[in-house]
Amino acid sequence: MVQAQAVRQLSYIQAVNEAIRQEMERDETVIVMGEDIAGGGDREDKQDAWGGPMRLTKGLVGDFGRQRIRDTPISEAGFVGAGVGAAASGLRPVVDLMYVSFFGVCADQITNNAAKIHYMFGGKVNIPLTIMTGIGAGTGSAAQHSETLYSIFTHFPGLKCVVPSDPYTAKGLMIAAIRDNDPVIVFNNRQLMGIRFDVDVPEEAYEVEIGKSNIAKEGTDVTLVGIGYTTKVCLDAAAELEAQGHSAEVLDLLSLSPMDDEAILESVQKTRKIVIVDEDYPRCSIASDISALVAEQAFDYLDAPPRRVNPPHAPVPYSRPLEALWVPNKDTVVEAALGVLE
Amino acid sequence: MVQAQAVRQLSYIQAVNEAIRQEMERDETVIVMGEDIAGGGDREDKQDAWGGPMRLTKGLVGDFGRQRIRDTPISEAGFVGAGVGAAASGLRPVVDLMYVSFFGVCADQITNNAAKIHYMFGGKVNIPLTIMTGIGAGTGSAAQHSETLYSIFTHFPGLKCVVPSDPYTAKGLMIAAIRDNDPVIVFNNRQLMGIRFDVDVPEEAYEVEIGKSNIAKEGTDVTLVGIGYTTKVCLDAAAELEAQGHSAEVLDLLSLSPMDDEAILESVQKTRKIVIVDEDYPRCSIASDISALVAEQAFDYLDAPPRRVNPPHAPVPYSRPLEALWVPNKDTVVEAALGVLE
Amino acid sequence: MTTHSTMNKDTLLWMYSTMVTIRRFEEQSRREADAGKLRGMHSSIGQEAVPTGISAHLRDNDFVLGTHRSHHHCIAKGVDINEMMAELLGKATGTNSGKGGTMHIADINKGMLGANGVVGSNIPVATGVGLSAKVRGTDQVSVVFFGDGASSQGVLHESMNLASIWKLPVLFVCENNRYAESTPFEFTVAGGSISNRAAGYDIPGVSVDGQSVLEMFEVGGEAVARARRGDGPTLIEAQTYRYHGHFGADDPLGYRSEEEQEYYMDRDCIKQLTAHIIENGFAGEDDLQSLDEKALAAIAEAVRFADESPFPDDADLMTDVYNTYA
Amino acid sequence: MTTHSTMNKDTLLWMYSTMVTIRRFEEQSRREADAGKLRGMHSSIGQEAVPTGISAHLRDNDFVLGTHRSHHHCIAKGVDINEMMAELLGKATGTNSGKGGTMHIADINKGMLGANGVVGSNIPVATGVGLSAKVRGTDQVSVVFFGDGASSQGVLHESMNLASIWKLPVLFVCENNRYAESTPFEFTVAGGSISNRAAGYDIPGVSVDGQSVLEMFEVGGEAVARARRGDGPTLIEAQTYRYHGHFGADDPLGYRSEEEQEYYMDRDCIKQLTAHIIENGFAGEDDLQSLDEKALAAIAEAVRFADESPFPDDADLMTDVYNTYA
Ligand SMILES: Cc1ncc(C[n+]2csc(CCOP(=O)(O)OP(=O)(O)O)c2C)c(N)n1
Ligand SMILES: Cc1ncc(C[n+]2csc(CCOP(=O)(O)OP(=O)(O)O)c2C)c(N)n1
Ligand SMILES: [Mg+2]
Ligand SMILES: [Mg+2]
Repeated sequence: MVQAQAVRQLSYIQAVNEAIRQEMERDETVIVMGEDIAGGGDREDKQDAWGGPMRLTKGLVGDFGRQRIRDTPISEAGFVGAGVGAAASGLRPVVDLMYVSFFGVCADQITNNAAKIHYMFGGKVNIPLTIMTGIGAGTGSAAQHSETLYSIFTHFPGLKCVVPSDPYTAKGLMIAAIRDNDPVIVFNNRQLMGIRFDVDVPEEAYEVEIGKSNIAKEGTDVTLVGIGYTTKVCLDAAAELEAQGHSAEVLDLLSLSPMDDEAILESVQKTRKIVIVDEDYPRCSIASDISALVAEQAFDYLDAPPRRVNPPHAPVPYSRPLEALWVPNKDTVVEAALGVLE
Repeated sequence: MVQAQAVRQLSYIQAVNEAIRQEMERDETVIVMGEDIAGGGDREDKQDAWGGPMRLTKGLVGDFGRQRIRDTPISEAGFVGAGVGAAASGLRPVVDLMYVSFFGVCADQITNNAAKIHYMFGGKVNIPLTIMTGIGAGTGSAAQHSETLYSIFTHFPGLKCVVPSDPYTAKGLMIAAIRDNDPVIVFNNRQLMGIRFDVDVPEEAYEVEIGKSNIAKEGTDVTLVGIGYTTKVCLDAAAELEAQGHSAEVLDLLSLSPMDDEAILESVQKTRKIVIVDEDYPRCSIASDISALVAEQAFDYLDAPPRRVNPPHAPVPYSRPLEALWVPNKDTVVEAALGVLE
Repeated sequence: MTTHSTMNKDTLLWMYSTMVTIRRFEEQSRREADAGKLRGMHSSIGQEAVPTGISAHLRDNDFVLGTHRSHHHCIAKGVDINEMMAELLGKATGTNSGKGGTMHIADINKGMLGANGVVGSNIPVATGVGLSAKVRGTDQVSVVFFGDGASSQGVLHESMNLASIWKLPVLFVCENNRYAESTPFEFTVAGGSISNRAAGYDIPGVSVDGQSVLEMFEVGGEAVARARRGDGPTLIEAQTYRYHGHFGADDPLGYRSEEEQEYYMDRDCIKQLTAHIIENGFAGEDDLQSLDEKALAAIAEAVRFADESPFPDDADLMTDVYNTYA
Repeated sequence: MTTHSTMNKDTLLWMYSTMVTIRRFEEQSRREADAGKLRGMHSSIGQEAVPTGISAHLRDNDFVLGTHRSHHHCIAKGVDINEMMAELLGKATGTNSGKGGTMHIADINKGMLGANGVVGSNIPVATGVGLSAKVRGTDQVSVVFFGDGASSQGVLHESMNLASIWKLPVLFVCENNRYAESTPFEFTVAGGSISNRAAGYDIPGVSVDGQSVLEMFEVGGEAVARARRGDGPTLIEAQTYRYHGHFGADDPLGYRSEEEQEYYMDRDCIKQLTAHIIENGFAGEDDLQSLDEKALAAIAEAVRFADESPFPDDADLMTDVYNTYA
């Protein structure tokens, strides 16, 4: 039984919803676009029938109306591109890309326009665009609805990429993203939406700084780097390691681009061992990137090779037992940690 | 003055062209699709007006006709998707994606269909599709026509990614790609198309095995990993290092997915030092991936931290002096190598 | 699968059986989902007539490509329901060896080239299948189903253009079930008609009552014949309706009215075909009753087959990523 | 820039000057390229009338979005040619501080929201600019130019649909110069008409002689007024011609005939406007001559400015990636 300690406990979904609502109240240039973010089309008696596929935008249409809460056709290139144009000309759009796997129909707008305009135009135009998107396996949705893919967006200069790990960071990073003058992608893991967190979410608007990680648990023997859902996996693994007499530090990455290199290096200089737990595909991943960073910049501190825990180099399988093998879990993390600790 | 030693010297462009021609002769299910790969539309007297923007397909329409050499509308999602469908149903299509930066309009077809169908369908359908695409900066084409991006395709399980470094490997990898029963992306660096290589290109069809790298130059003191154009940069750097008394081994990666981990590890176990030279953006790059591989699997052999040489985390600038700073060159590689050698 | 391309008793009973099998399969799948044996699925109940009327004209080596909502496409194309049910349950004996699941069912031997979870994504693939038939010189036909929502994906337009200029044997079949998730199609489709868009690409665009399998049969027959003749693609907009929620959990009354539901359910495709068969004396109620029972028995057998089948081995996680590895 | 929205002498002379300036600018750019000072560019010679006729109706705070071939869009919208030439030469004083170059020229103060090197890519961006005007409650207008080749990008269709259902103040202006690289447009555009596609999206589609700046002016005026009134988008297909090769190096006679070239060059937009001005007595040959000389002098000054400007500092490589760094 979980004993609630938090003064103001919200679900991940409520936290995101509150962030958007507060920014829309504060700044009338904030609008939201996406498929079924309200629902019901223009039928007066059927408004807000959906509220977003993950209910992240539930209730907003009632308060802000159809001018600012815009249900779109299933035209991601069209409306993400529209988000870029709106951002370049006076609005601060939030665009919902339901699942990150759908990036493929609108990648041009994200990578060639959102990411590059500020640079290509010599810094004279800003793209204050927020894209929020659902990531993560574990829900039986198979290969095309379970990817994580934050690594490929981190690859592109000009984009900022953040991955909240709980309701507190979900609210604070969403607000920071909306206020940021650069394009920011917020990756929301769907498994986190079903978990009850005992964390306090302040009612007033606040920002979690983009570019900063957070030590979710202090420790001395090994650094576990978690990202979004895997931060929870790391915390569970740390508890188990603790029981086995090992003190694990859990670094919650939060921001992939820019990345908090200093915090990672600092933690590793203390613990001298690192396990990076990443739900994205292994090749050219953020896990590889962090491993390379540590290998290059903390080489002399390392007592063991840096270790990556990723899913295998395979698409996400549908069948439940196979999918369970695919996603990194507490046991695989404990095993990897024990591997570097021995 | 270059003294030609090669018995049969072809340009990079001629080598690719010959590969396609020979495969089309051998196998009538091979077709080619892309924009202006022939040119001239259906005007009888204007056939082959273009031959591809890089002239890779010049002359083919005359020999194989418009049924098999298909100029497409500018609809990359449409015709890359058509390549997937054709591959699933009895053809062996070669699709030309002119510049890799245009991936963003057709990424869905590549990452959700080409990459995943074989797995999602339980291995019962093959996608023998070849995509060839132009990469690389250095031509004054600015941010949207100069990217490399092989890292993000390497990220996706189900895709194979190869990067030729000269006319010999260009022909052999292209043939191997066309014959492969999996989707293969061939990344052709545009700077390589303007260089004269003193390598022998056999007239008969041959394959360069996908998944294998090549030691382009043996050495003992440091391993330089090159990819496509940067293999040339590494060879130039190795010559300069040699002059300074350092023996550099140059490993020409050739295949990013699958990657020849063994060869990399073997070379590093010998030289105990590694510099990876990659023209893709630095974050979550193939350079990071190789660095992480080496850090994890050859940790005890390393005498110095693995070192990555990438462009900076910035889009490709237009202005000539800035672009020259952006692309890795001999001097930056020599400097990095001296850094790990000291 | 035998082709049923003339409208006789055989064809009518094949269509009846097919539609009933689809409906019973979907009802059972829903029960399996409710029991937690699969985690959601998009039900095709209400839309049975659309693929049935078209697939009557198709051969095993013609191709069908589907959507996230494709159980009816698969069954109409002759995919084995035992293997389909096993796939829904993630079993090794499934059509896709358990790796694909409800949104990706495929059986190339039956010409079912796959459901696809990305809206619109199969449209260009189908165009390529048509291209393949043309280049290989066969008279195979490629049929792609997609929803009203999918009509807003640019790739539909790219593909209609491509199929038109290359005269490919492709049927673009829009199942306009009036909603994309909770959004009514008039809210997102400018002009309110999908078939009207065909004119801009110089191909025939037909709107047809998708609740009438007889009309679907007729329109499908013409389009398939046109494609086989080498005269190029057709866009068909079938006016249909999904009876259940989008995915299962949602209550459609949140975004649509009871009257609207009743209107469509009154014109239910199975009901209409039943009346036609009985009234015209093609068969009696008993005959249909026995077809119903056969369908139910087949579904029960499919569940038994699926339940008794094993899950994939752990090692299967890493097979089928590629044909060949390094 | 002053708006020239009634057709009087001022407007005619502004259009004349603008078109001549574009042509001289492009001729000079070509010389700069031949001298190796830039590495290629897409010349807009022949297409001057299209943006000129439309931009006459635009204010500084209206927006234009262009393509890889956009020098004429920029000049017609009032972008400073000194800064443009400096940008072509990669200088720090360029419109984009040297970072963008020929395919990305932008000047937000003049409402030029950028050329774009990816075919079709600016179309949805322009739709978003129209959305922004609407949500902010201004009467600004958004104009996007694209080629005949770009009409095959799905995003055009997505954007026409979106602009139609949301009634956005957007002009979709297709410069049909009859070729995409070496491919004649009839070879890839099913039905042979781009403006015909508008009907499927319930928006007006107009085909206009793009060699006649007077016709462009008229059609542009109607579409701009319609957008400002809040009545939604228009698709304009301007029939035009590029005189030079696609990029510079290519010889257009490889894919088109001399007769065809002559046909269009005979109907040259500057020639036609000159005749109109003289015949109707709006100005004399001397007046036009002096405008020509002014244009040439301005171009010479632009080259001088660009040549004397410095390249960016090395440190500029890493600025402007973001507004804020961690
Ligand atoms: C590219 C893409 N965008 C969004 C989705 C999420 N999605 C799945 S089904 C659906 C609605 C589809 O509507 P429609 O095409 O009418 O098909 P229907 O569900 O009515 O059969 C949406 C938005 C998706 N799968 N792919
Ligand atoms: C998405 C994309 N595909 C291909 C290209 C390469 N490309 C550049 S210009 C061009 C032709 C464009 O033709 P059109 O739209 O008619 O414009 P025009 O050059 O005639 O002005 C092509 C294929 C590109 N830049 N972007
Ligand atoms: Mg629908
Ligand atoms: Mg053109």
